[in-house]
Amino acid sequence: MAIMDFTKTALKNLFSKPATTQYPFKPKEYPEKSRGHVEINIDDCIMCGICSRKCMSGAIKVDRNTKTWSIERMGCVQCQACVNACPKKCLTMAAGYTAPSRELTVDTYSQPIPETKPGKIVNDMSKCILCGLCARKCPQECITVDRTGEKTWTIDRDKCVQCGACIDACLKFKALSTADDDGEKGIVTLHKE
Amino acid sequence: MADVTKSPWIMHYDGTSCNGCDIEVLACLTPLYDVERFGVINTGNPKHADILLITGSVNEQNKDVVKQIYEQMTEPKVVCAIGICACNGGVFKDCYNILGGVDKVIPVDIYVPGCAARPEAIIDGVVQSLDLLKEKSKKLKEGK
Amino acid sequence: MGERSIVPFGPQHPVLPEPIHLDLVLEDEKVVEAIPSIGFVHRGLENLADKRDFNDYQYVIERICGICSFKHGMCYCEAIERIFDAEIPERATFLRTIWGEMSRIHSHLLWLGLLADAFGFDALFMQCWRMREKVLDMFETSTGGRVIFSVNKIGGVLRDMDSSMLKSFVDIFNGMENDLRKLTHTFLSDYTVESRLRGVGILTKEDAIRLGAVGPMARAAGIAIDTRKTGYEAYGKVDFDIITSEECDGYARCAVRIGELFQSINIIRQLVDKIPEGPIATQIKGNPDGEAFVRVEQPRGEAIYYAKANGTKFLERFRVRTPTFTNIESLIHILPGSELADVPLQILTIDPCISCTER
Amino acid sequence: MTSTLKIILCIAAYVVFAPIVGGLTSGIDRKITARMQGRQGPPLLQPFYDVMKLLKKETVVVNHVQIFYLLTFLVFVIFTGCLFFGGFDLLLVFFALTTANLFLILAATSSHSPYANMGANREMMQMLSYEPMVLLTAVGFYLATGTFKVREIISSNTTLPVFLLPGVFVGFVFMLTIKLRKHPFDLATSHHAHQEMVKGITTEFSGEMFAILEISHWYENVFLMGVVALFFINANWWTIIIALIAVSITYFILILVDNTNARMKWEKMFKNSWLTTIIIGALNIFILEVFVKGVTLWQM
Amino acid sequence: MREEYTLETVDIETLYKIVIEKQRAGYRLAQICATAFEGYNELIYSFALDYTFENYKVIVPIESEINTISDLFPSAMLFENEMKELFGVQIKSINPDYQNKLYRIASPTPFKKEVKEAVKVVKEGE
Amino acid sequence: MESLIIVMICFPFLSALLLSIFKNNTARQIITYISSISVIGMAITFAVKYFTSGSTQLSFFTDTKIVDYGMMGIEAFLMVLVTVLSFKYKQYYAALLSIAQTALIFWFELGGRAPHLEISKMYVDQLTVIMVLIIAIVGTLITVYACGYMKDYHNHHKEFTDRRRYFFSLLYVFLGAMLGLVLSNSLIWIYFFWEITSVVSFLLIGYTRTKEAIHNCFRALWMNLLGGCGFAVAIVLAGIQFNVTDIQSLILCNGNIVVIPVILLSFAALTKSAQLPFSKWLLGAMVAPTPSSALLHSATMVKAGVYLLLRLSPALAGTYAGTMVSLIGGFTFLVMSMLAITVSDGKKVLAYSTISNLGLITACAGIGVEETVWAGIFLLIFHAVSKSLLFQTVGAIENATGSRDIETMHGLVRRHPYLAWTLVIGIAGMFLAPFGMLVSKWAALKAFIDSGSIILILCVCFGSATTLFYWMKWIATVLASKNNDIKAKNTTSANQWVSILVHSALMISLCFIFPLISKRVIIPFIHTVFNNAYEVISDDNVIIMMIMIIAIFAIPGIAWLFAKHTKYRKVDRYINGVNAGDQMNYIDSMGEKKRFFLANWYMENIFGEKKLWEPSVIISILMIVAFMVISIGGVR
Ligand code: SF4
Ligand code: SF4
Ligand code: SF4
Ligand code: SF4
Ligand code: SF4
Ligand code: SF4
Ligand code: SF4
Ligand code: SF4
Repeated sequence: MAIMDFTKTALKNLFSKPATTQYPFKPKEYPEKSRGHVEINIDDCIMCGICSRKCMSGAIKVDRNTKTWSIERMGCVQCQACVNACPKKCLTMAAGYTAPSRELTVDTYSQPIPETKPGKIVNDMSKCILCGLCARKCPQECITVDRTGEKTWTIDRDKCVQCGACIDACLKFKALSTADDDGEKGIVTLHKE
Repeated sequence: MADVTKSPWIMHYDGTSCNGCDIEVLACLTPLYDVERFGVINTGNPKHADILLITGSVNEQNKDVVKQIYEQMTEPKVVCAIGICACNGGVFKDCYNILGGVDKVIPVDIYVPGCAARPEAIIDGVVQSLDLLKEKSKKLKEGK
Repeated sequence: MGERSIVPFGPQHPVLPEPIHLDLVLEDEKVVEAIPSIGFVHRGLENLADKRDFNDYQYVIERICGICSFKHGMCYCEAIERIFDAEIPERATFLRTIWGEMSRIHSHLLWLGLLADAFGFDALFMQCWRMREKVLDMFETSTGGRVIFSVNKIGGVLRDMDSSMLKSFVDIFNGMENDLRKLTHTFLSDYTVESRLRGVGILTKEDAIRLGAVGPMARAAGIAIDTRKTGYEAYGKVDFDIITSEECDGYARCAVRIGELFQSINIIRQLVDKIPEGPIATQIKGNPDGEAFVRVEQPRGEAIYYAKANGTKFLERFRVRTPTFTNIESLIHILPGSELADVPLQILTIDPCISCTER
Repeated sequence: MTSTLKIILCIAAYVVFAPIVGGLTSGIDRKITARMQGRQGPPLLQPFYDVMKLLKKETVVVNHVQIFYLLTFLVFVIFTGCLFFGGFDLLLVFFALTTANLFLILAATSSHSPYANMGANREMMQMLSYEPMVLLTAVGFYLATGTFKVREIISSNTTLPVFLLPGVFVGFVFMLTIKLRKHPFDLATSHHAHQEMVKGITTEFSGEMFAILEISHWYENVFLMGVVALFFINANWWTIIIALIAVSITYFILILVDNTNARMKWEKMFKNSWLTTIIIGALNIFILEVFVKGVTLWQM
Repeated sequence: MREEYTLETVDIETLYKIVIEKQRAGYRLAQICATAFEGYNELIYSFALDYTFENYKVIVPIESEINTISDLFPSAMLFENEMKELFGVQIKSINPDYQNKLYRIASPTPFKKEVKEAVKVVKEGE
Repeated sequence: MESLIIVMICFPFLSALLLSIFKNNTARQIITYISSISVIGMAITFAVKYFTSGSTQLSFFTDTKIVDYGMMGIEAFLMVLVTVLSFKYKQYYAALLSIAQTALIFWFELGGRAPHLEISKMYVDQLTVIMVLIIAIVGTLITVYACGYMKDYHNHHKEFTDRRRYFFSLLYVFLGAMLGLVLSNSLIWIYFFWEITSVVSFLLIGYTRTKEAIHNCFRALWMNLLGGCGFAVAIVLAGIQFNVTDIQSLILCNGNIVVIPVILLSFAALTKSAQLPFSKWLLGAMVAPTPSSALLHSATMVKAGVYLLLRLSPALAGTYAGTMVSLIGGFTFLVMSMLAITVSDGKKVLAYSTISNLGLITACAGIGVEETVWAGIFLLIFHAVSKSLLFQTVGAIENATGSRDIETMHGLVRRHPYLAWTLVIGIAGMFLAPFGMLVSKWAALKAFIDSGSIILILCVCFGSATTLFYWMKWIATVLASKNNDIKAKNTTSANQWVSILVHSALMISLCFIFPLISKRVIIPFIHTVFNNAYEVISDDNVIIMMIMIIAIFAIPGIAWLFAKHTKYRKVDRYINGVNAGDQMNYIDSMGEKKRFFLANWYMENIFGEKKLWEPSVIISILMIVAFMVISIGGVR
């Protein structure tokens, strides 16, 4: 048992510099991986909307028609899920938080609306070996590859967002590529000879 | 001469927060951030407080609590929603027992984002509230 | 002797870090009866399992609570991995364990601070939280977040810590140990502090079992139970003893947690020594099907997770039984007979986490 | 007539300067406290900012009687201080303080609010704890200097009272932790938040009313420091300097105590303070009576 | 390394016996949880002693009422109140019974099966 | 003068006779009013005559053979009455005590052992006048109050038989006896009246004839009779050994010589004033209807004990007897004020406080120097008025609200504002600076310091603190203001109000005129007794007190005006945000509306009767025994 056991510490504190930071008079320095806010390199974004779907708190809105990508700053929980999911890696998590404000801040980024219509993914079945890599990489899960049975490669045109992940996945075989959108809809199945 | 901005007393209510923001609010009082530098005192009593810091969203059971303590605060008063939950419900906004952000129940003046809101952000929020307090107290005087 | 006071206590109360309400019946200031009410934090997030892909649900789960955020995320992943019957890389288990123990340190420091605050020792509170900031800084360097880390994923972890970072952490902890010792000495031997803790809120061993107490609450009642001993993640590979106390009171609960503080630092040192190289995550494909229980030791005690999947992306049921949930019964038991001044203290000695209790 | 003038001057000085001194002391207190906790702390003039703000804020009440009791409290506190600095009877001063305190308690209980009421109950408990020692302090001064009159105590030619009354002094300082609302005995209201009582006795006061309360505490604190000074003053002019130093040291010790102790429970407070009163205070007086005054044991 | 545990399906009468047995043997109640299915709830009672962890599953039709075990295991109180309020499991004489006001949610919870179905219909309709 | 005294003593007995004859309520009331006015009138005339007569001491009745025999007859009757009742209720020891003392006195007087001295049987000085005024004014006002009260009482308590005739005549018998007691000088006369008061008190406590009442009244009887025995022995010893039969001569003897009779008389006084270890009877006496509690058990009869002690105080000063009395008094003061904290029954608090204050007076008398006697007399005056006021108010409150428990008085100020404020005046009179009680306490403390009695100083310091506590909590409870309480109908009858209001007025005016009383009455008294004038409170203190008194009425008044005109927003009280929104209730754990309740502190664990009673009784018995042994042994 001790009486006023804390005295030493208290006196030491009294006569040494306080631990207090000088924020906001001096800016805060963040560690490099600090998760502060989401940044977008809007030029690379293909408006696939994956980030929007991954976002647990529904902070991201992607409008493919107007080519706008917007984030509700007061709704983003900095989970980084969108960043991890973005097929184009155009999202990054940067240090530093969004400034508090009197309104619910929404940041909107947009791209010029291109004249050309977006293309569609086509498969040169002669090159395809039905490895299934594209299917696995497809964030939309719109590709199915039947390797053992019918030997088909199927794509659901309605679900595909032309993110190009499958093309990247198939770089080795170069079976996939884009073509002009001719309005083809629904499930399209291609057979391997 | 000194006015409201020199001595903003805060009060903190923890709604349905996950503790994250809640603890960051407390952390503001501790040596590293020490908001008492700005004259902030954490009163815990609505009748003494100028700024209400709410963390977490509102649900069925605490909405009355939030309303009551808001009403018991004296003018001029400012409400800061601390953290995403308080701003709009965050990841929980689809839960069956979440009504949404604090602004569903009482008027929110300052939104402080972050999950969890960083102490720096909370300090910024408080600093912003000061301007608002000044505005409000001016209005109050004119209103009188 | 006339009628007794009936006083509402909470949910908005400065001494309560979290909203809980008690109807207190007082005689002078002695509590005769205490009826708790919860639900001020109830969100219903277990039900979100119905609406969120099981992979993304992790982000919801780690927001059950901002104190053991990491542990919640980890356990969730563990549960799903168990349904998949998937092994995760060893390095990932080590990383998870290190972060887990860091969580415990920050949680216990936080608790010590709040405890000091509850018995009105502000300077001590400040000192504890000042110390805790160091742990938070380490978290931010390694995970990018101070409170919510988002580093778990089903199959492993998202971020790695390189050896220089680990070493620097160990150095920081080594430096902290001495300060901690001084700090905790005040908790354990200052006259006024002791007078507030000793003999207050006695929970005997029998009661602890009957009431289903877990964690430090049970250990302070002399029950040597620590779920870490089941050896999940990398706990099987480290060496530690269960810290118990036979005194059964608030002081014992404080002492046990202080012991665990040093124990955790020790465990981290061992882990850093032994951590193997390798990948930090494995791929897990498909949708889960089946059910699984997982138990882990959180700072507040044993947490039980139950996941039931039905082969779709959405879980059929996800259930979290947090330590506080089961410790509340012990709280109700120890409150009557104590003083009003002890009430916040009693509530704190179970280290309640209401947000995880009510989910 | 000059003496009357002097009294009036002293009283006027107290009424005017006490809040300034009290506020400054409180500012210094907060600064030192912050530094002991490793924080930077508020500006020195923070207490004044606080009161200014409170005066500008809206005031809400539970019912209007509160106000009336509180104002009465303020007047009686000032009155107490005036009696003291006017050099009147020490016992009367303490009685006046008790009366003032009653009004504070009434101000709290009249709202019939749980926390204010519990705070008031604790305040009564505190009074029960410190009252014997406070009365004994007056008794001690009487024994040491042969008078209850403050005026005569400071002009007495005996040794400094503190040399005759070391125990009483220690006992009084002990009670000051209660009166100045310092740990470990700040049960009824605390300067620091986070108490089970919320803000205890002050819970239901807001705005101007809270400012008034704060100001009355400043008055009270200055008065109490005056009593501390009384222990170090006699007819020699230089004892005033000693008294000032002694008051500063005492206050610093109180701050240190405030920062190195947990808040104790009422029962402990009660028992400790009564024990202190009996062991230190009464023993001191006993020794004084027996050895200095030569009263025989039998006459006890 | 993963912990071993048991999970058995039993009927409700056996469960009561097990509860008494466990209580005598010094087990603690680890948890109770419910999962809602169409027309019935699946309850799991878990008991633990040292490092053994035993779970018993019972199927309880929505309309049937079961007994509380809060007399034997006081900590069952919260679990049972919760199940009662959120899942609509009918439990007799819980001590104390919060009468569906533990969480005080405004609308019936989506856990309750009738509600769950409705939600699903809405989801499909979207 | 002489005839005035005779009329004054006999008049109440006459009223008693009349009251016992008329059964009709109205008649009773009229008789009561007339008697009251007459007695007060006579007392005031008496006082005026006394002060205008210029002399300070007056003696009367030197030869009173026939009266003496008459008294003996009545004594015998009382003995028979007690014996019969004792046998009826099988409480034989009471009969034994009664027979023993009466026999002793008869043996002494009829056996020719009494010295035949030409002494004045009656004697008047300032103290007598004060006592007469108290008894006449306070006492008869209580009987007026009783008219209204007893009606309500029997309306509320149908279970008790209505014996109001009996009740009122006993009250007047008592008043007569009390007047006789304070006017008498002869020990035998005092003893005679003393016995009447004991028996009347016994009969009044047993008024309701419930089991509890019977039990308590016999306890009161035997304790008082025990004191009576002491009295009788003292008379016999004084007469035989020292040839002294009156009190004035006793005082004039050197205190150390007559210590045995004095100590025995003190012993009797201690029992009558319910000092430890004899306090239990007074607590039990609270079962009696409130007027009798007010009259007998607080304002007057118990004062007989301290009156006797004050009279004896010159003989007590510096003797073992004095030390014993002052220690017992101080101890009783402390213990009883502690016990008063632990009870919530309003009447019981008053009872404890009565004993406690009597203790203080006893202590003052025991020290027996100028200042303490001054303080003692003032305590006596203030206590009589404010306690009587308190008892009556509590009685009225009980009849109005159905309970006299303090805990039911929350917010009384809104329900029964006038009763609440009179209660507050009474309480303030008991402990608050600058009201009289406190001033006297202050003087007592000063006196104790001067006499170097550290134990008493400590008793006062600690006792003041505890006294503060129980009064303060009561005031705070009564003045708590609950927003939704509405003013209730006034059910207190006019005659009750008359008494209560006169008492309040008396209380307040006493605070203003007490310096006058001190200068004109008490100081001269002390001067004659001690041959030494003494200024107890200095002039500038008196000025401050007056300022304070004015302040205590004026400041709240001004503040109230201010408060009334503020336009502050009203909000609900702070209860952690769970207000139910209706200014009173909160939402409890079960989600229902519930009313919060705020009880006061009782601290049974520290000050409880269970803890303190037995040890303090044992200590006090030991003290008494020890001092008796020492003093008896010391003389031999
Ligand atoms: S970081 Fe998380 S919350 Fe924020 S936008 Fe991305 S996915 Fe949504
Ligand atoms: S995921 Fe990437 S590419 Fe797709 S919309 Fe989002 S930011 Fe653009
Ligand atoms: S994935 Fe995209 S590009 Fe490939 S086929 Fe599907 S829609 Fe076309
Ligand atoms: S090159 Fe591409 S398309 Fe061709 S076979 Fe290989 S994988 Fe298939
Ligand atoms: S498209 Fe490419 S990636 Fe897809 S299955 Fe064929 S080969 Fe594999
Ligand atoms: S099919 Fe390819 S482009 Fe389409 S979503 Fe999947 S990965 Fe992206
Ligand atoms: S915003 Fe994030 S950290 Fe804050 S309360 Fe909500 S979930 Fe927790
Ligand atoms: S106790 Fe629960 S809510 Fe609290 S920190 Fe731990 S898991 Fe989170």
